Amino acid sequence: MTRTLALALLSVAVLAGCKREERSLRMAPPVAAKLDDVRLMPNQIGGAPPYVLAALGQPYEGNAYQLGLGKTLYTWFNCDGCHAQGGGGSGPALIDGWWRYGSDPASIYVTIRNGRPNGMPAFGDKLTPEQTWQLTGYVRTMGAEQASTAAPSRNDDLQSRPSENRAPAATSPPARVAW
Amino acid sequence: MRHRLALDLAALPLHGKSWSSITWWGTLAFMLIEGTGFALVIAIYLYLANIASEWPIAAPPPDLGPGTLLTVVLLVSLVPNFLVLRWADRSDVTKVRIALLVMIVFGIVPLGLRAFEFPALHTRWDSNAYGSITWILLGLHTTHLITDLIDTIVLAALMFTRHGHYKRRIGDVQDNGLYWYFVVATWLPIYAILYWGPRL
Amino acid sequence: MRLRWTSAVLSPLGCAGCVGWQSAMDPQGPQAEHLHRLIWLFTGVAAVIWLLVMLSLALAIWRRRDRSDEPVVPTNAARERRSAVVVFMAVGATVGVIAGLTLASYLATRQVSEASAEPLKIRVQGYQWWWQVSYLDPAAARQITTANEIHIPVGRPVNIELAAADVIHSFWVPNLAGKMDLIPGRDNRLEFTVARPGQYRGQCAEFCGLQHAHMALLVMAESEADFETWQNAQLAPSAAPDSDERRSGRQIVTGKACGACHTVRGTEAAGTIGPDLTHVASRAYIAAGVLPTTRGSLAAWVADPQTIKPGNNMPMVPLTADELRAVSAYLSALK
Amino acid sequence: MSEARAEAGDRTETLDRDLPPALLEQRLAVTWGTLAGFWGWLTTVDHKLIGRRYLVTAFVFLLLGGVLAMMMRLQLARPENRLLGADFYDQVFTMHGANMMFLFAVPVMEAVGVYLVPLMIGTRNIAFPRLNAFSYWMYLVGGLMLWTAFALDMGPDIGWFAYVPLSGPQFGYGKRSDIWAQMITFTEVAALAVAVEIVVTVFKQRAPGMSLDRIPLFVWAMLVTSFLVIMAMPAIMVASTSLILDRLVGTHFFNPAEGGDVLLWQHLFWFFGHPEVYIIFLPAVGMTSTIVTTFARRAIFGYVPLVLALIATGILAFGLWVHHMFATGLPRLGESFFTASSMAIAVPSGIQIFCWIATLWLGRPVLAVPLLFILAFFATFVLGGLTGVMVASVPLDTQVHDTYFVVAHFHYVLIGGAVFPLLGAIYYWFPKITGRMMSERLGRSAVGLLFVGFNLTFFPMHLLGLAGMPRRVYTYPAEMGWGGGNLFVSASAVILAAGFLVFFIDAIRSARHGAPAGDNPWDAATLEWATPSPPPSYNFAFLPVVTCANPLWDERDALPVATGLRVERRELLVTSAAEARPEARESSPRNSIWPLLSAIATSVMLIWSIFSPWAVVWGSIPIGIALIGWFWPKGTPEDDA
Repeated sequence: MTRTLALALLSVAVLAGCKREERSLRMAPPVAAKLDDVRLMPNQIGGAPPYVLAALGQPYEGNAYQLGLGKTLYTWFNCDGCHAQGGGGSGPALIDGWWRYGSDPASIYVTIRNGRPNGMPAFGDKLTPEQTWQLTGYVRTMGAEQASTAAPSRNDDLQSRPSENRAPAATSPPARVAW
Repeated sequence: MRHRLALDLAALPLHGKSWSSITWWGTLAFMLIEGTGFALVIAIYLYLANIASEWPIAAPPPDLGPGTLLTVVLLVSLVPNFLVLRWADRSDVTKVRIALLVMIVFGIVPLGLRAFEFPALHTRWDSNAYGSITWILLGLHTTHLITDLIDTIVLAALMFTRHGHYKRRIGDVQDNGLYWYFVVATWLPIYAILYWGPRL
Repeated sequence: MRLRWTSAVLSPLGCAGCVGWQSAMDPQGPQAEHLHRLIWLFTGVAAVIWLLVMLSLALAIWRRRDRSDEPVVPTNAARERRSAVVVFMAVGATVGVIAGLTLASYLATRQVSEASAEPLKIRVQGYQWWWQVSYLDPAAARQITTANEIHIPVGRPVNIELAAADVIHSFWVPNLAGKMDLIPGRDNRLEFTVARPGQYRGQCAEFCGLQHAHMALLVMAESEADFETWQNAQLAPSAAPDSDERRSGRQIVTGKACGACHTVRGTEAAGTIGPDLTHVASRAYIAAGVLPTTRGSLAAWVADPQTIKPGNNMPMVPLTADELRAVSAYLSALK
Repeated sequence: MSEARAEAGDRTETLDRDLPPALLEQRLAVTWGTLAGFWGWLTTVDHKLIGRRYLVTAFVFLLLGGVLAMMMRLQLARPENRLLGADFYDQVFTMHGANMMFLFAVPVMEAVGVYLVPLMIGTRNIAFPRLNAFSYWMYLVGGLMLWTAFALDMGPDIGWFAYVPLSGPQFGYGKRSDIWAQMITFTEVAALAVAVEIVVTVFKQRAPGMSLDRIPLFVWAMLVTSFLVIMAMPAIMVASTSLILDRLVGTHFFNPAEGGDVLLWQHLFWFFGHPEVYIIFLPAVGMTSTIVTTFARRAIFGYVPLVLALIATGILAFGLWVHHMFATGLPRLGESFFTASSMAIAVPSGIQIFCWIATLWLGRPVLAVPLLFILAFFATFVLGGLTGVMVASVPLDTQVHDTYFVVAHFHYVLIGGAVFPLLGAIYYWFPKITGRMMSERLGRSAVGLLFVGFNLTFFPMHLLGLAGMPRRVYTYPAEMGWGGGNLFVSASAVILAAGFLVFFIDAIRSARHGAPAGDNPWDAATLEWATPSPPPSYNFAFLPVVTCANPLWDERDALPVATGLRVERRELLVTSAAEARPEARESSPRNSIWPLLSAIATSVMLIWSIFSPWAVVWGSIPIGIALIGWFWPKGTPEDDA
């Protein structure tokens, strides 16, 4: 009885086949190369992401592992140096919902890859397209109105603001303010 | 296998009270579980305080007001609770009904005060480990206040129905009263450590 | 002698590694010696006790005391009493053995954790999934940073400061000492001495994620003189490329993604996320003990790190065949 | 008015002694029976049906866990094997550990207790039978949740011990860790519920005359185990809850940067984790004592020392959690203390071993399959205990900790120490549960295969560990020279698996076609054999009266029984805790659907709370409603008294 029940449930679940937790560790080079064909509008704001993303099932929007790696890259490449915890410093804030150069994935991808006027450096020569997309995906979770269940949680360091899985970040009170 | 009659039980009561009641022992067992839980959380508090360089971390000691008031209310509530148990023991249904209504009030008031206790901590669960442990400690006890309040309300309702007349209900009332003693008893060490610990 | 005995026992299992470069049964320093002796003491005692218990059990089963045909064996007070005495003595013996072993264990702890006068101070930091090794020389100029390979002089006590950069790891070189965890927020220390020159392999012993299996390190024990020369070689900046191929290799390493994570002292590559590559070719292995360092393995690693060590943090940087050749040529020259 | 009602109740009362035997059994069956069909299956509160359900489920999980083990052995059979990827292997070994500990070992022991304790102490149902039903549903959902997650590539990949920070908010990507933590909540709620039932059943429902010194040793073992559960499980629930909080709402219990501590997790986990071992082992001690008594054909030697040993083990179990943390660099003094206490626990174990051997020595051993399993247990468990003494030594442990030596050690303790007695117990009590005997012939081959296969599989792991092979590695380089040993182990694992297969085949076959057993096929001494096999829904037509430690041996001709219980309501006897003097004729709850509904509501809340903290608020409302429905009187004779 129990066994059949279990099997039934498992098979149903498998058929549902949601892969949000899948960890693809290696992307075939040809696919990885396609990740870079982003087409932007002439003004370099807004555009179409590569078709391959859809084929891959939008891993940089719903896959917790990819977003987690994105958060790691955000730390490793010292994005906080300018965007301090997404709150903004010498660079603009990333959690206030305002995007000078477009909030859609393609624009953000290009922003990271090519850089932007007034200080945003180009990371195209430091990050592979795959990494750039991971970072893009993570940056989009930072200011999200509604937290995705795949969004990363806090880091094991000093508490600065509620983590991405507790969005909306902009409206949450800064943690250190005593009530 | 064959057997011989050796004992006649026909004279025994149809329901056991306190020591002879199964639910009474069950309540005791659950108190042991939850007591262990409280003890562990307090142990975590002491552990974290012990490794911390400053305690409380990045916050003044909590305000004494609401917590102390709540403690007083809980201590006062022991009187009606005692009366409930006594009248239940005498199966005085009418008095038990009234006393239960009083106990409902004594269940609601602490919850109101508890709402002021959290801000009085001057920290948040996500500020640092001190905030986390204090909120959990308060939260854990709050859940006990809530569950016992609901239990009391349901029981009071039950006592006003025809079911109120059965001896079994008396047992339920006694178990509920016993559990309230536990809720108060667990609060005292928590109060001491939460409000006076940081002041030592 | 004991060693030969172990290997004799183990060889049928094809377990040649037991007496080898990552084994608790092949001690190469005083600390490991003490532990080795302790292991044998406990094993011996345990074996004797096990045999005694099994013997008495066998006797109990096969030597039938009771000949009666009663459905249940009647108990005989006198026999019960005699057995009680025996059981009581057995329990007493257990207590005695336990006390003895506890004492032995305590003494061993004391011997192993004796601190020495002025040890060589090294800081090992665990990363997912490699080891950063820094030599803490009071003179800042003489501080060396390398990865996955610890050179130490024979006979001089080494004091290793253990820290974790991300998750918990555990430092374990069984031929030299017991293991000690690297724990975020809590630095640990481990001290040991190597008696004989040689290569001793160690490996992370606390599950630390995807590539826990491929997080090895090598301890190179050598004479004071060799250690000196190694130190001076490491202090020098990276070797300048001596051919066009290597020159373009350096350009790629510094210009492309490599430099963002790796440092090659003497070039613009100053990343701090991955291992220091200044003298990468001087190490016996790359990728924390996965591949022996050759030009070929370097090329293979750069070309496709995720196939060789799936899940590790090195991305697959798109390179043309020529670029790859140049990079491997350059890296394999970083002696 | 209440008096009137009570009298009315009294007037209609029919006593068991007023009815002829046939009619009595008929009436009792009506009062205590379970409805036929699916509805009955959902609503039953019969401890035997629920215990059986628990048993079957636990053994299904054993089978699944075994499959995982074989997958791991396949992967490790040769160096640098790429059969299972690193990510999948991590999920597999985590699932194997979590599944075997939380979904097999603990529940299966409780299952045996739930089934046997009421029978052994001569009562009609377990205390809080509805809680019992609830606990099974919780356990089932917890298990299904874990395995569903695994099927979705969402299985936990953090080890069954889930050390932070690897399982924490920063490095435990996605929901995998939360699945693990919530599975803990499910299984611990179930375990705690059963523990409470068993404690109260043993304290208050023993047959009249069963004073403390007449309690069967298996019941003593389950009693101590239940107290261990009650004291130890809260620790892991606190731990897993704070882990979820760290991950979901950003608390800092385990974040060193904000005053938290990484080792706090290990303290909490092992404060539960070590007693856990004894929660699994002590019931096996009880089973061993029972089987040894029956097949040595004499009263157990050293009843009192054995009981004291059980209690001593239970207490000491809380004094040695730190010996899992000897490599974390804790202060030396503390470590020496924990070395001493860890070794001290060898003394009660010694007492048990010696008393069993003495019993066999003074008795007339009958080498039936259950006893054969116990002999296998002696050989393996003693060895496991001795390696346990080795890992209890701080310096020695720094060499073997987290190596295959430890893997070998705890499999010797858990399989040798717990699973062998368990299988012996299944062969022993199978006739009582199903009314049919298992096959002696298949049984013997099962013992042989299991014993040989087990030792060939796990003994070499000691050597691999000393040869430097760490645990939880998904592969190893060829030049390490571990290939031969691992291949040998993997091959032997097939023999072990074959042994389990034979056991399962025998169990399934015998359930249908086994030889009819009769009431007491082994001529055993304890009360569960004083009633038909399988026992009727009411367990005993007349509650037995106990006059000695081995009633069925010393009262051969006729078992003394008590009368005077009513038949039209579920009535059982409450007796005093120490002397078991009759105190009241208490009623026992009828079948109910509310435990299932409450379990569903609770499951929804727990799973939802992985994704949103608000689940705790909104999800609690249906739980409250379900519980009120559960406890609100239904006007049955059981409620009205």
